[in-house]
Amino acid sequence: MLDVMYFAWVRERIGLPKERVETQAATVMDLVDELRGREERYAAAFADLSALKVAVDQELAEFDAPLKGVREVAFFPPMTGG
Amino acid sequence: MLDVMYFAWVRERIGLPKERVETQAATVMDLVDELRGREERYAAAFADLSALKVAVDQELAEFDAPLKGVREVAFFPPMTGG
Amino acid sequence: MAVRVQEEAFDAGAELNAFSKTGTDVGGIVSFTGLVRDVAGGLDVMEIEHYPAMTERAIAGIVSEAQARWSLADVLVIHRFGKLRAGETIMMVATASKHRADAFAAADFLMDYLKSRAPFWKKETTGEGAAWVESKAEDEDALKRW
Amino acid sequence: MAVRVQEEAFDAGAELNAFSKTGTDVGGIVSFTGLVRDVAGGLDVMEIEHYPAMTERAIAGIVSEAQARWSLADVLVIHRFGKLRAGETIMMVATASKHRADAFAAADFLMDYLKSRAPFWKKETTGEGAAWVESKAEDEDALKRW
Repeated sequence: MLDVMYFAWVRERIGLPKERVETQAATVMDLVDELRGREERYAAAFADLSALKVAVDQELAEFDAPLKGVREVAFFPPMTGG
Repeated sequence: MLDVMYFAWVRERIGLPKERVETQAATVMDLVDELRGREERYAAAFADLSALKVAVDQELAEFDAPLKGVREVAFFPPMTGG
Repeated sequence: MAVRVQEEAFDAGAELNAFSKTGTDVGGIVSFTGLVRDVAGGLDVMEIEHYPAMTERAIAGIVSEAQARWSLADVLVIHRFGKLRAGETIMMVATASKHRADAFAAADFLMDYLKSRAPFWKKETTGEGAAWVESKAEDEDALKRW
Repeated sequence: MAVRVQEEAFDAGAELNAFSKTGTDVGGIVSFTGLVRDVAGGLDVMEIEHYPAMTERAIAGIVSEAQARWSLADVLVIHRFGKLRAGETIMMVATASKHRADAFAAADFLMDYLKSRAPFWKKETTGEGAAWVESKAEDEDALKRW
């Protein structure tokens, strides 16, 4: 079980900020592929991964990061702080 | 007639902040040579010109700057503002 | 070192004055204050979303990196989230150092990293609708300076 | 643009806040505050001498140069003279710009030039006597960055 979080337009496109996902995905990319297969709104949100960033357990990570032992994955567009 | 001004340790070494000088000096360097010839305290203040800066009419200048038409010359060590 | 992530407005001048009482071996303090700019058409509101579980930790990591690179007596970061209007203060960074070069470099570095590596997202609403502020290639490029 | 050369203390935070109300096209404000550092043996007093007829003009020239190089909405320079104690604020520079890079570069530039080209001289008095602060080769070298 993973907590999956969405921020900014990813959250808006998918329509929720957070969900619990039952998955055996080995990497972030595997998780993305599972989510894409669910519904059109997920496919739309994950259409262009170059426009997205991912954090694994609250640390920025790459899409090939492993999910073993991970509790929280977050997807969002590039940050615009400052 | 020139107003000659001294700041920081140049002022302290010469013993006054400002004086009117009657001179025909053509350049700042000529003026320095005249002042050096006056008294030991001037010679001491102008002993090492690499430790001094000069302003002509309130603008930083070089020691070979001409004095024609000039009203005020100031001598001082490198600035330490900020 | 202090990091504050908050919804409430803050008084940048009062923060600067408090931060400046940081010890007698400090020769210079650099501050950066980020303000909400108005946009074409008139900004109704800027809404800043963030990732609470990650934000303070990400900022603290950036501050630690700055402290490792430069000699800093103290660092302050305040960043707001929620709804802001044009002219309001979004955030502030301050660095205190014995020598000005360290304070300047560290503040500049902190801003570059907060811009692209702290989990905040800005959405601007004008009379023409709402749009998420897009990150700029130049902001990502700025990180390569360090 | 404002340049003030004064003997009286000033409130850097209040100045920053007043300066920050500079218009709605300003996205970032950088400030530098210079403080009197304590020295080995304990500083009794720092005395700052300046060249009144030249000072404001020299600073205005430096500010004009910064305005020519970067896109600045506003610039503030305040520099004190007279007697100061450890911890007191000597001077402050603030720059306002649409984008942070201009504000940072201009403030850094202004400090480098004020340090070596504005006619101020500092004298420190401690229990061991009085000495003029010497300019540093690195301060002159810093000008070559620009």
